[in-house]
Amino acid sequence: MVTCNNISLDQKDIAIETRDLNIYYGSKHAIKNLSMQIKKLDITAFIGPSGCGKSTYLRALNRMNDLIPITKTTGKILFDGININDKNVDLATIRQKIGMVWQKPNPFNKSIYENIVFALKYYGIRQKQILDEIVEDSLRKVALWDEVKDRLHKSALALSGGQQQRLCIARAIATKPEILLLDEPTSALDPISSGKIEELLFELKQDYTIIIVTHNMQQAGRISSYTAFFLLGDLIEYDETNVIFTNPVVDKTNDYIMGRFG
Amino acid sequence: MNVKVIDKIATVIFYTIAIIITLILFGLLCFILVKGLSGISWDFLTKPPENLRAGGGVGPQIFNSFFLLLLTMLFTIPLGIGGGIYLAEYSKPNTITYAARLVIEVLSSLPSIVVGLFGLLIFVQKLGMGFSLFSGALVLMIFNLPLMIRITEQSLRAVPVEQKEASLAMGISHWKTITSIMLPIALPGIITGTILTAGRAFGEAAALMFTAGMSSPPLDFTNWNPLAPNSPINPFRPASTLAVHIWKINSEGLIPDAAQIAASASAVLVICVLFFNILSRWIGKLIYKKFTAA
Amino acid sequence: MVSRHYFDLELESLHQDLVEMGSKVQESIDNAINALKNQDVELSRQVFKNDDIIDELEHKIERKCINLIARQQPLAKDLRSISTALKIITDMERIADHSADICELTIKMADQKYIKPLIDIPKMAEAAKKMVNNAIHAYVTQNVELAEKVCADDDIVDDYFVKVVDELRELIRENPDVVYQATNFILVAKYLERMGDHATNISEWVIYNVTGVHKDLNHDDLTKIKVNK
Amino acid sequence: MLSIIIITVITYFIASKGLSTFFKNGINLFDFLFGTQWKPEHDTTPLFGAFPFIFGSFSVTILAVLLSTPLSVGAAIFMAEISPKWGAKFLQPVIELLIGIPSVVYGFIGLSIIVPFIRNTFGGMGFSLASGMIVLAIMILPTITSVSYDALKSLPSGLKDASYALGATRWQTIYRVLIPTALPNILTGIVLGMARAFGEALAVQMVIGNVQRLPSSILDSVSTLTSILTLEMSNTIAGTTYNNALWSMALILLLMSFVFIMIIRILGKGSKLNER
Repeated sequence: MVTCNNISLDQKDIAIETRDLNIYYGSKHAIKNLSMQIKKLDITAFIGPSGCGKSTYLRALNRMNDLIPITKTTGKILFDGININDKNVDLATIRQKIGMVWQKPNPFNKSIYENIVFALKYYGIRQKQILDEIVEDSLRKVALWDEVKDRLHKSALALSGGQQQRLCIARAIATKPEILLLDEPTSALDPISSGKIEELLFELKQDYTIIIVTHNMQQAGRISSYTAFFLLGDLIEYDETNVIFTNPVVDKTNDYIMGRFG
Repeated sequence: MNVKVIDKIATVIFYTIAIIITLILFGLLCFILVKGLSGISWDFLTKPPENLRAGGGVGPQIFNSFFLLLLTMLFTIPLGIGGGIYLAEYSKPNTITYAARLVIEVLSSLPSIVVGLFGLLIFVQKLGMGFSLFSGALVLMIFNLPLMIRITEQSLRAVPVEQKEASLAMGISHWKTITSIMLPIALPGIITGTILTAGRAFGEAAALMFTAGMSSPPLDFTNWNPLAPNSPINPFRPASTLAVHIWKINSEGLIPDAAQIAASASAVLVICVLFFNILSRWIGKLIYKKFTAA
Repeated sequence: MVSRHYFDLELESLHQDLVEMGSKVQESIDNAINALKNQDVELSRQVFKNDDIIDELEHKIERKCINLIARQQPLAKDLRSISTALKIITDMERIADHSADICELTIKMADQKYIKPLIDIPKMAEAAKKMVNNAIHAYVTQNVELAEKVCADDDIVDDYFVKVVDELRELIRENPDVVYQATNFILVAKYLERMGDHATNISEWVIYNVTGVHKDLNHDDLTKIKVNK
Repeated sequence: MLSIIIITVITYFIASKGLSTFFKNGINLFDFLFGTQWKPEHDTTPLFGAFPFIFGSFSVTILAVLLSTPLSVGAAIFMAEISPKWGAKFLQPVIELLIGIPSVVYGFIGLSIIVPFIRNTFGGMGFSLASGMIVLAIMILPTITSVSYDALKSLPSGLKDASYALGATRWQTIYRVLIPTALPNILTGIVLGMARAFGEALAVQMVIGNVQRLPSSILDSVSTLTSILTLEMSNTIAGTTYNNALWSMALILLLMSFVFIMIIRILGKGSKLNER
């Protein structure tokens, strides 16, 4: 298997690092011996055809695969000097620091306000003033504040798809995470809303490390600085997005980028 | 024959079938209501039944039906929801879970008379509860538990997985996720299902004949001591429900106006069941609206 | 859907690179002419150095354009902007090359006394430089009128070229000893004339960028060329 | 967990009671299952031939299913394919209401309408196999209809479109494409209906006449396992052979419902295999 991982970062630039990660999904070897470093405060995109393992890997980064009993994960995922993949790790802390946004906007069946403060309250923040501040701050960051400030206590489900997705991002950043994991965050949205989200991510990368899984190769090209191409559980090529999109080293990457994948 | 002609004929046949079924239901409803409503009066609804003479009422039976329903639901709802949560969220895909599912399926398709006979054997005879509301409620619980578990499980499973993941991904515990995020979403389904279950319990007779008994002691509605034998709220007294009463007067036929009383009692029963049905739709819609309203 | 914000930022930086390259090219022409007039070898060498920088700039802009095309899939106006940039950097680079070519001749003739004082060549250089300046300015301001004026000005440079060549022919006929310098000056004139052509090309692309229509305003009417007896 | 215990206890107790007929009271299993004489209270030679009841149960169930299936599958097709608008608006609530009506009410209606109708039209008592069949058919109709409807609804819509696109008429599409594909699930509905019919006690007991012998025509009165249990259980004394024989019948009912579940499981597996 020809593979090429050209990204080697200084320790201070690494947001999260994976070493010899293997993920098994039942009898399927979903991620094979993966080692990669992800740059801090930047956007890294995972691309590849369906079933290549990119989403599985993403979900491993905040242990969401624990929900699927038949998955088994071995190897190390280093974040803030600890191995996330350790059995004894406090999941709540990890997930608080590594937020996630899904393909389909999934606001809770609650008001806009409640959506954002739900986790905060769970973590014991009770003072209304602090909660109000975080709500406003988070909504401003996702450019939603002006659209919803007059109906904070109305149901979040009444928002449009694009607004819902921005709310989900706001909800994820309300707990002040360091990393945001996005699993195809725009594939359920119309082009205009997708554009807004992309632009938003571009702004957010100043404060957060963003890892995005996308089926939409063009999207990866537009917003990411680094791109990793996965195929059948292998990391085929990982490099700066410019390189991946103009001069990939591995033929398979080339074929995929050119849309010649059979 | 031309395929198009066959197609036309088939269509006509399907329409006929649909009309027949609708007519059957309306026939049934009209028959019961027309025949029954004439016999319904305040007296009928409150007076105790007569054994040999005409003019008896079904007051105690109506009370018994509702009281039994209350008792049953008291057992069924917590156990059913608990079981549903366990199966939907905590069970691992292993042999025990598989067996539990199979058993629930079997249990839900047991003939009610078999469940009733079991109740007779265990609660009435072995555990010495005698013919009592309590035995009846336990039997109805066995009868309804599988349905309740299944409804809860299905409602929880119908909660979009994204909702659950969103909550867990923020580090919120599984139990908190279930109670704060998933149950509210599953609630309309659970409530609708519960009311339908209640309707089923309300009309059940075969399982109760041998457990709650086929007769009621004279009740004194002023006696609220739950231990007195003639107190209406004593759960350990025998009690015939509306459905059992209908069966009894029809098969024994000792009273001269049996047919009229049966018709009226049936009407009351059907009205109650219809009421449950409409209530469940209404509540379902209401909750749905409340959750999705802007 | 293009993430405009990011794309606009990239386009802006591309723009700045082009302006930088333009000013370097103008500097090259200026220096080449001054070096020729003053027989300044040092300045000539500086032009060579400048040419290397310009080549590098060209590559940098080229990469930026290719990355933008690969990653942003620009369409319509965006696509025209980027393809225009790709085309005009080639012309600019050629202009800088011609400046370097002139300097090469300057160095070759550095220790010779010129056969005559330079009169028309500096004027022609001035006109060509003006064209290049205007073309770059037209790109920066997206000014179609200015671009059209550049194309019209090409005739002035062409007229100078005919005039200078005729004059140099006359000199050779009078005194064949001057043939070495005279042919060199003819080459200088040709380079300047080519600069004008490249400036015209740039202007044509500017017009294309704004209007979407590519008009060929460069070539002289070839049917009018007559046999010279 | 609780339900496992419940089912085990149910099976254990009913089995122990039911089997004691054969072990304690020394009744031959074969005689019980296939004996046609039921004279439990005969002084000298009591006979415990349960065959008339077993036969009654099976015959009334099968007849009811035969009567009900065309109607209910037809109704399901009507709702799913012919007129979804009317189906959803009208027929579906009707079906749901029919499910909700208690079985004693069905029995009472059978008693007041169907029995007199049969008596007046065909003669005889009116309490007959035919009455039981009609009452049960109406009772299981909503069960079969709703399961079949779900089965038809859950078919991928591409299937139907493909058939229409090939120029098939609606009937051809239904008959050749939709029904065969949904068949395992429709069969599941039918088996569920059968299970319900087989276990139904009161409604049947009220209209079927309860004569303890083999019928010669469908206008004859019969008894079923459930009807005899309903009537006799409270009249017998626990521990007697008579009483134990009744428990044996309850055991048969229990085992039959296991059988129905097995069939449904097998059908379910079949339909999953088809999907692959």
